[in-house]
Amino acid sequence: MTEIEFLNWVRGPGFQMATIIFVAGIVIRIFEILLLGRKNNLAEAKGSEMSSGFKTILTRSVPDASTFKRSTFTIVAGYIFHIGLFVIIFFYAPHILLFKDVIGFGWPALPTPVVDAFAVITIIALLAVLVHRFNNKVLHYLTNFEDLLVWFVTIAPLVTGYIAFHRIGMTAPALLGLHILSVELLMVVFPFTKLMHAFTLFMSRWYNGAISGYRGVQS
Amino acid sequence: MTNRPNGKNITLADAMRSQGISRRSFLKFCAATASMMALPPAMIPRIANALENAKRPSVIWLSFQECTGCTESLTRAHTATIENLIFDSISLDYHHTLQAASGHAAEAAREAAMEENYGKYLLVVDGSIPLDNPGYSTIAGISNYDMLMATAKGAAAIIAVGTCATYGGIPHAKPNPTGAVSVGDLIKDKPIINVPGCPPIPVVITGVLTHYLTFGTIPELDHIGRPKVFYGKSIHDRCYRRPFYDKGLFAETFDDEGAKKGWCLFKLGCKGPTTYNACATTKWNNGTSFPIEAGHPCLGCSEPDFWDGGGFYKALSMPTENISKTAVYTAGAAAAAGVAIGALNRSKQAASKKAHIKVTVDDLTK
Amino acid sequence: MPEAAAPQFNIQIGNELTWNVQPLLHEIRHALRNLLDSGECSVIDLRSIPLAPGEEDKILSTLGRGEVQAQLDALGPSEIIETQYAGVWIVTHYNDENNIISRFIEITTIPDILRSQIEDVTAACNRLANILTDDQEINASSVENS
Amino acid sequence: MSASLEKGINALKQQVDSTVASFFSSCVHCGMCAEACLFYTETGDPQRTPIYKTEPLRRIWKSEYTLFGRIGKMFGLTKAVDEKLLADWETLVYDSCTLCGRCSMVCPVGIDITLMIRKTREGLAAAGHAPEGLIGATKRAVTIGSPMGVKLPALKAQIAHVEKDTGLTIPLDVEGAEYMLLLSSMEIMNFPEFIEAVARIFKHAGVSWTISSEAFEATNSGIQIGVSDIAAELVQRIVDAAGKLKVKTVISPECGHAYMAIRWDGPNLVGKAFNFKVRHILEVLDELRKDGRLKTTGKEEQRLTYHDPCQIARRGGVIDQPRNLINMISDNFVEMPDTGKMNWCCGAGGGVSSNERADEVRLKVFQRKKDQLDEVMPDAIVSACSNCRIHLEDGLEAYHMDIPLLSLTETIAEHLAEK
Repeated sequence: MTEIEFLNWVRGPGFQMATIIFVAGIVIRIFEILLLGRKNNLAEAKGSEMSSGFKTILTRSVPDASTFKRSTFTIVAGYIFHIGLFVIIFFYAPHILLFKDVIGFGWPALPTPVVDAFAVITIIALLAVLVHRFNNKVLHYLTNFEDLLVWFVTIAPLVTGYIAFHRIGMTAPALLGLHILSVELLMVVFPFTKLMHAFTLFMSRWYNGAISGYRGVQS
Repeated sequence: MTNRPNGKNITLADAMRSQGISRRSFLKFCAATASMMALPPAMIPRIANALENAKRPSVIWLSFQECTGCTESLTRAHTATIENLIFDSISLDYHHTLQAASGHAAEAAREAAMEENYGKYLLVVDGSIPLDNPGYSTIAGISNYDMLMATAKGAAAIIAVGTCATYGGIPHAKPNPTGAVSVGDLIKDKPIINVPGCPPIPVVITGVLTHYLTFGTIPELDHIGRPKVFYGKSIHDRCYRRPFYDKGLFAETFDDEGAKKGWCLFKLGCKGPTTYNACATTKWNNGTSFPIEAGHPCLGCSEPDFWDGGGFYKALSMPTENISKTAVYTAGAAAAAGVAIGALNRSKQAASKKAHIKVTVDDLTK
Repeated sequence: MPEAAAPQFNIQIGNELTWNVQPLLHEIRHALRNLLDSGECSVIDLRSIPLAPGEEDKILSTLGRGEVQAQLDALGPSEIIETQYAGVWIVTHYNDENNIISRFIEITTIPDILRSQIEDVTAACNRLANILTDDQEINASSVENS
Repeated sequence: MSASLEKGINALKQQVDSTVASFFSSCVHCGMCAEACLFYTETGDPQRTPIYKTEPLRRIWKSEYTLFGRIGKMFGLTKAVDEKLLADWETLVYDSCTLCGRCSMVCPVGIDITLMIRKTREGLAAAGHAPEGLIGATKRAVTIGSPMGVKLPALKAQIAHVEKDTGLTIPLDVEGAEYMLLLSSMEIMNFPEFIEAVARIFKHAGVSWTISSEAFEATNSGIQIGVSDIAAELVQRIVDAAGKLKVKTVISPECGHAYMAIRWDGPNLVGKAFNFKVRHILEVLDELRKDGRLKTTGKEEQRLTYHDPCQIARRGGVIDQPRNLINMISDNFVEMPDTGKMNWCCGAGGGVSSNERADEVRLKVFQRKKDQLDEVMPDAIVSACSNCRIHLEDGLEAYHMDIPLLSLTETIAEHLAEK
């Protein structure tokens, strides 16, 4: 297989297969979760589930002061790499082209050097997160294979994307192909791992807020 | 092509001298040749020295499934004088487009040249070879495959010219109806120089020929058999519009402000980032311009399978298949599957409730 | 003397597209220094540099024209000029159809191609000698005939 | 598989619903819940990370309710729940968690970890992996009617005492009263002053109230041990008594989990909405204050702080009321750092105080409360949960701190204005 054949494969059948697994996996998992349903709460309500649930979806993004103090690294590094990923995925011009091709519309991109800087910062943050995962007692204890796999499939597209843009090491089609392949790996792994939190986060925050809000506490 | 000496053992310099070409002219020729071969000017004396002693080889040129664009390109090479010199210095014994002889006489010439120069002649091939049915392309009743294999046997080296000969090219494009393959797919025991492009830049063809004539060796090749000196850098890396790419300034359409300002053509499908060729420096039409300079994205014609990259105007970051359709159908099917799995889960939930035996205080201690 | 074929169609010739000019001029300055210090000559092949539309013109106009302009007639014309910066030469080779086939910037006291080549001098010497011999023979024969 | 293990696994299967599924799907192993849990912060033991305590339930969810887990199960790749796992997790689920709910407040993806630990207890209890102490308390609650073994005669004796001391009447089994007061055994045995205080305040405010002789116990060991069947049985007693006496509102006393049991879990346990309201005593008092029926006089001079009982504040929603009431009687009220819904647990809730095995760790983690108190250096601590109160007293003693503990209801009663 030549590099161009490889590139054509990852842009074509490879991407298609990854999309099928990604979309099917996510849809099935969301159905799987929501269709389990939950019992009606029979206790007299003290607050609204709806509004409190939606409020928590937003407010849970901002930790309270003492939590921030206790988990500063996790929060700061977490914020950095999440924002970084968001910017890189959604505001890099070639990526927007991909979205435009798939969903039919695009939006303005950020200047490439800005995205490039985000990539560097995000990679550093993710590396720091890994180091922290091994150095922190709790994280070290909790860490399992899935955590490492997810870390790998998250940083891989960043690293391959960065070297593909800067054309380091290999020939360009190989680098670009590798980058797209690493994204496909991420898409394939996504529905079966904690990466699902990108979607289920909204449900669980809502449930958390609803459970609490029903009792009159904004969680 | 008049007045050329007929002996095969005279050198190129002899040939030139016999035409009354001065040493100064020869030096000029060497300088132009160095430039053409993309060699540093410091190499000029070495080229002069090599050309002094270069022998005049026999060249057999075979054309298979091709459009003659490569030959057209070559014969329109801008450095006309120099080309003449080079062609004067080789013995082009068979080229069915350019030769005067035809029919059996032509084939006889080929066979004679092969016999006479067995093991020493240079074989140039353009066009791909159909394998599905030998009848798809024949010359004088000989299938392309047979002719290639027979002619390659006695060749010192093979130059595959054009993307068809190097990687299958357009005939090889999906669904490849003729089962077209490249020269390299068939011949494994001879040095092959791939000179891809649709067509290749004329001076690149002559540059490679000249290199072989000059040094009698194969130039340094990349991993898919292309001379590094011409194909070592991508269009993107040498593109004068590269700084716009780096800044993220793109033309969105062919007639917007960005296009007028000469911004990067990535979004319009430019394959420059994944295409290795000399267009950005050597340029086309007497060094006038190249596609990107003319405002059109690079098609990637010097790369394998360039016809199957999802469309010339589809950016490299776009998938080549219809992903939105895939996603919608998948989501639909998955929703159905999700409902089924959800029902399964619910029945399991219900079963566990049914299986529930009331826990009493006596159950607490085992 | 054929004029350098000016680009007929350019998308844009503007300041933004001339990022190769400055580095090239710096390279020439270094080469000049080198020529002074060690007598070493340098040659830059303008065809090996990815130039944007208009950049070559800009380089040429910056270097300008100096005192020497020479023309060859060897396999088509060639133009050799010394720029306004002594020691910086521009050598442009054309083919029979007056198309540029290569263009070099040479940093040297005199481009080699301007010198008479030993081989040519030898040939010239022989040729002259031959002519003289022929003349003698002609004269001799005419003497004989007369 | 033993019958008890099967029962436990079935109980866990019953616990999985869409909340559990979305919670487990969302966990990213960030470890922030550990920093919210005093059992981790004060011991530094990573096993005590809240989400880790839910492992048995997670395994059931994964292997039974996810497509991938089910496929994995077919190939023997999904980890199973076995006897050993449940035995190993017993101390994590019962001894190292007070169901205080603080982790649920900080989880960045919004997992209600506490809810899931509570659900995990269902499985462990059904499989026979509940701690001795809690089993004993639960048995007493079911058979005798009170986890501490308090019987009706004991209550009657205390009532007689109070009536004699104050000259007030404590109404017992008065049909048609507006309020029916529940009591915790702790209050009957250790803090009878509470009964007196309520009697005085209600007389002051002119409230019609009663205590049921059939269901006076407010605590619910079924909730703590995690057996819904038993919890429902205990709730049903109250529902029956309230129905019999035709009261409009049942009052939960100064006890954290009692409020959770009757106010929030109660109707869901018995499977029917109540035809009466349930209020915490502080809610009732604050209502009276708002209506102008509760008037106080004089202020406490000492520097007061308020310890929010987890089940009343964070998990129960009674946060502003105690502050309104304290402000009636104090100009010198200070909040501890991390207060209200972010307060730190005393370390003895969720059945930990009934579990002797956890005595050592519950005193160790009291360090967290001590640090909080050291920040504000109060002269006295006000609270509204007898269980917190007992444990705070234990803790203060163990840490050689001399800070008195006050019941908010009792303190209000002391400041009642003369009419």
